Amino acid sequence: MRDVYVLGIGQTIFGKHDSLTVNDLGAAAALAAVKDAGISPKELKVAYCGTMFSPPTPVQSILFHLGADRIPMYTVENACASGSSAVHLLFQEVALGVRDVGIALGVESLSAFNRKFGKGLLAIEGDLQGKLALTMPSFFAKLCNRLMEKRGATIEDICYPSVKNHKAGMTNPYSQYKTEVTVESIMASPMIADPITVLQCCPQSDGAAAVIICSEEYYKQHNKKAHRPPVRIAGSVISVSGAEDVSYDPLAMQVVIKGAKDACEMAGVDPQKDIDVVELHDAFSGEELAAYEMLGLCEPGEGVAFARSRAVELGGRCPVNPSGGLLSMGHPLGASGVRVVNDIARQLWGEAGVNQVEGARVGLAQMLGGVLTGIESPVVAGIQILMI
Amino acid sequence: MRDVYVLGIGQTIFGKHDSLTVNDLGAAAALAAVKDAGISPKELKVAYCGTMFSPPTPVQSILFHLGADRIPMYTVENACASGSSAVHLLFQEVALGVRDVGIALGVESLSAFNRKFGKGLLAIEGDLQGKLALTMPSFFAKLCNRLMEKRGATIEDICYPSVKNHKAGMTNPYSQYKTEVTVESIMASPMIADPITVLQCCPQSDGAAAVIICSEEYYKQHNKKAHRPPVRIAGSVISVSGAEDVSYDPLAMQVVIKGAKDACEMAGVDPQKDIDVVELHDAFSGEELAAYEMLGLCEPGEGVAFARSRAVELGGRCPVNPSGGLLSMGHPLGASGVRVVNDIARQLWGEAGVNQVEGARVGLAQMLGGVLTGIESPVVAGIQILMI
Amino acid sequence: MSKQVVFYPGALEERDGKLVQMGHKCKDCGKTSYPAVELCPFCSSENVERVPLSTTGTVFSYSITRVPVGPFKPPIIGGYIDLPEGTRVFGQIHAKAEEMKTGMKVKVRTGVIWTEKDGTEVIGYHYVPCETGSGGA
Amino acid sequence: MSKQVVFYPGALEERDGKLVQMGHKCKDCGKTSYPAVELCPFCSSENVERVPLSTTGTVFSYSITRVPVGPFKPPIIGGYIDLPEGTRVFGQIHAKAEEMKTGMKVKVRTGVIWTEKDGTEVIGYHYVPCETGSGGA
Ligand SMILES: [Zn+2]
Ligand SMILES: [Zn+2]
Repeated sequence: MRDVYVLGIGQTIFGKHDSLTVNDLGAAAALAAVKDAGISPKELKVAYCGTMFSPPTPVQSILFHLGADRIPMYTVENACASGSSAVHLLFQEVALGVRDVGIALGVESLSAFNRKFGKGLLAIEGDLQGKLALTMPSFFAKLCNRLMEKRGATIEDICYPSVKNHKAGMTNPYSQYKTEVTVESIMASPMIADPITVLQCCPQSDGAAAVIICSEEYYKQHNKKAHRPPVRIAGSVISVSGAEDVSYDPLAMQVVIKGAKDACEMAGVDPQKDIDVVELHDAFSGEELAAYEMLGLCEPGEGVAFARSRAVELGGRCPVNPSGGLLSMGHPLGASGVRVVNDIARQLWGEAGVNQVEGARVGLAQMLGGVLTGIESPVVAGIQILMI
Repeated sequence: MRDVYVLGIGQTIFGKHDSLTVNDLGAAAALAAVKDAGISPKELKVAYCGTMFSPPTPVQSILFHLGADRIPMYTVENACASGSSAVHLLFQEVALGVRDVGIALGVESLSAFNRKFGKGLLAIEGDLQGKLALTMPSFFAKLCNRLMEKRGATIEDICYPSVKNHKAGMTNPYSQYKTEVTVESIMASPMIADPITVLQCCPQSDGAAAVIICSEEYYKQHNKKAHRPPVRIAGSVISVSGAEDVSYDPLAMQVVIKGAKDACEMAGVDPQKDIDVVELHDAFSGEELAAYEMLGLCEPGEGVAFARSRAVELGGRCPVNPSGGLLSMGHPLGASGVRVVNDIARQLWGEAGVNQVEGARVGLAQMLGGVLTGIESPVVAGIQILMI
Repeated sequence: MSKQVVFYPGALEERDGKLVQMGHKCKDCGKTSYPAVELCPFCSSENVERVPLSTTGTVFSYSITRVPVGPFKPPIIGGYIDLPEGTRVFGQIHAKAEEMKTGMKVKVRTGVIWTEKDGTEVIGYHYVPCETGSGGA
Repeated sequence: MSKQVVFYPGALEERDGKLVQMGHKCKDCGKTSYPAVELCPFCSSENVERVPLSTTGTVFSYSITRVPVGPFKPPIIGGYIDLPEGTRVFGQIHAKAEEMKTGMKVKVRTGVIWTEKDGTEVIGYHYVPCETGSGGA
């Protein structure tokens, strides 16, 4: 395996882009990424695109807008980890020397999806649990209830990531929301599944993100931004769940714990000491609260205390979702896995503006996809570790 | 790159399986493949699945039916080359030493698709040409017209692959159709787009296919079928088209010509001499007729003469689609790219029964996807070369 | 008589005139899985036997959904039920919100869970609290 | 007056009171592309200029579809039209089937190509044969 670097990043503003197609969104992000990288689209040697609900062959249709063609291209789906999978497969090709430079895209238009299928809570089609009304909010409501029972979390603790992330999103130029929320306003918003209210859920979003990844040699020859410290993808893992029996604890999902552990070992970092910043899948406020310990940022069972210590805020030991996260940034499903990698690169380059984590040298990007237990509704986690 | 072998294959019968889900179909094919390989599903180290229209995360949902879990899994879409892309990415991982053994699946339920979206000719959503009523049959009708104008093809020549492939499909236990057709019955079937009639088009199908691919070392340790000559994947290419101007000739699609040339070079074979059997994307009878010369089986411009010499029939120089092809086998979109690889392996193992190509040592599997020209409707070709 | 279908193929079977949840018990690793699939999802064994699930269990975790989901009207109480054989099953629980408690004992009921527009009755299961002191079905 | 929309964003523009097909001419490689996209699809240059397409061209290839497609009723003649600037454009051709010939000259017409159920008129283009001897628009 050879070293792999981030050469450039790009994204659209996340939000409602009802008049833009998946191709428009993807092309805007890809164009921003090649410009950031300072290379011609003709330089790209391979392309991957993560998406869940786009029309067929989005990667080709998008890149043809830029004249990037006649190279291998693949569209990848892995639920909310679709973008992470695009990054991972590109990382793998570059690390193993198949290609020197390529692009990983992520794109989604939930507006287009809703026009086609009608709006509603997503459940896995044909799945036994989905047919009996298990939805993402109802699964995560169980997680929140368990956090309260087993970890002593209060409603304030459950709401805390949403408060923190909405605050961060206000100063992120790419984010969907620019509104602060409080525990009171969160709990006053409509109840979806006790205790999850609307303001504990990420919105439906349209958007795209793109990252250009290259070998060390290519980086040395083509990086024009000498002021940027070189950012390396030092760990990358796609982790999948398995069949679970009564011993399964959703507060200790092996798919996340093992995935994060493997990625940290690959990168040679200790998550409790070395990771300076995290961008993770906070589709629900309580999900973020449960993730701290699973990612190894603190000891098992200590996630709530970790949050209460304010370690996960700007200025804390390891700020989580300084971008605003899915809760405030928005969540165009296939795009988010690429967007979190971009936001970590931005932090390590010191280009995150008001939301900068001072002195960040190692960051972790995580996505979690699928409905979360049961034989037919598997989970997949995508984890990347970037470092300077 | 290390040598990569086919350890086992499996598939469902192709056809209408209205009561079976994508998970049922995929699990049946995967189970057949692990049984053919003689290994436990727990042995698999990575999985790819090609599909176009399945619900999210089919690969996990399918493999959990077999207890294959906690390994990296990816769903890949590349139009009709989705299955080819699954095979290619798995091939690449094994060849580069990332994993020793894995499974590539392809699955589609057009019955489920039609229940959801209504039946109709597929066009690329939002595409300028699609909005103006360019469909797959209308594109291939232009190709047929051009074959007649530029290559001197007659209606008999255009119908020939359909006659040949329906005949072959009669003796393939996995095929959708068991009916012989003639030029007369083909031309008496309803006209779709002159000169393409219904019996020149592949049917809509449900089905799945799976192939288990491994390293040489793994093959030596685990292959239990000593009577089978070891079949190696010697070449594998995913090729994508580019922007085209008036110089573009659909009878000389670079995406196919270059893809086949690259795959042959990778395998070290001369297509005119060395390739003994081909399985290709005959979604339309005329498409197969046009493909002979693009794949390099004969000189450019000589495809019609090559067909008339009966070189592409059983007993000829290089039988094409001895399985019955998409025309008679059926075409569950994402599954076909895996199915053609399986059929080539079957031929090289000498297990194709009545449809066996005697002494076959090298075979080529090809798929072509996308609507076929124009900036927004790109083409992708997947090509694999297998040899003993 | 209106047409009836099981909500999920193979999830229920008629035994002695009653609808029963049927899973797979693995003779190799001993685990019971539900719904039944081709091989044991835990150990990949083929050596599985079709068995009825226990009809009582305890609530591992639950949530109350306050918006409609598919054919179901809120409040929808959904929960993971732990069965004595070690299997965790998802199902709706027909109970009052205020009586719900993690760890409570529930028993299964089978029957029509919704009716399609064409009148087709969809057969499934749900759980109800065990009467205090009754200890289950 | 009913609402009007262009069938494909950016495909047509009003110029001097007439609807015109607008592409991109690349100042680097000289090629004209249609529909216009972010960069030159041939050479990836940003150095592109919005230009009207030629209004006449020759039929490179055509087909006649005998089944309905979306809002269009059969027979639907679709063809690739080669323009003098080297661009190949797909469009429908309003002509009699028997007069269709590869290499024939056609000219473009713009206007309503279908009407949505809500009355919205969808604006697009199609081609018609050039009158014999007229040589185009
Ligand atoms: Zn077992
Ligand atoms: Zn140019």
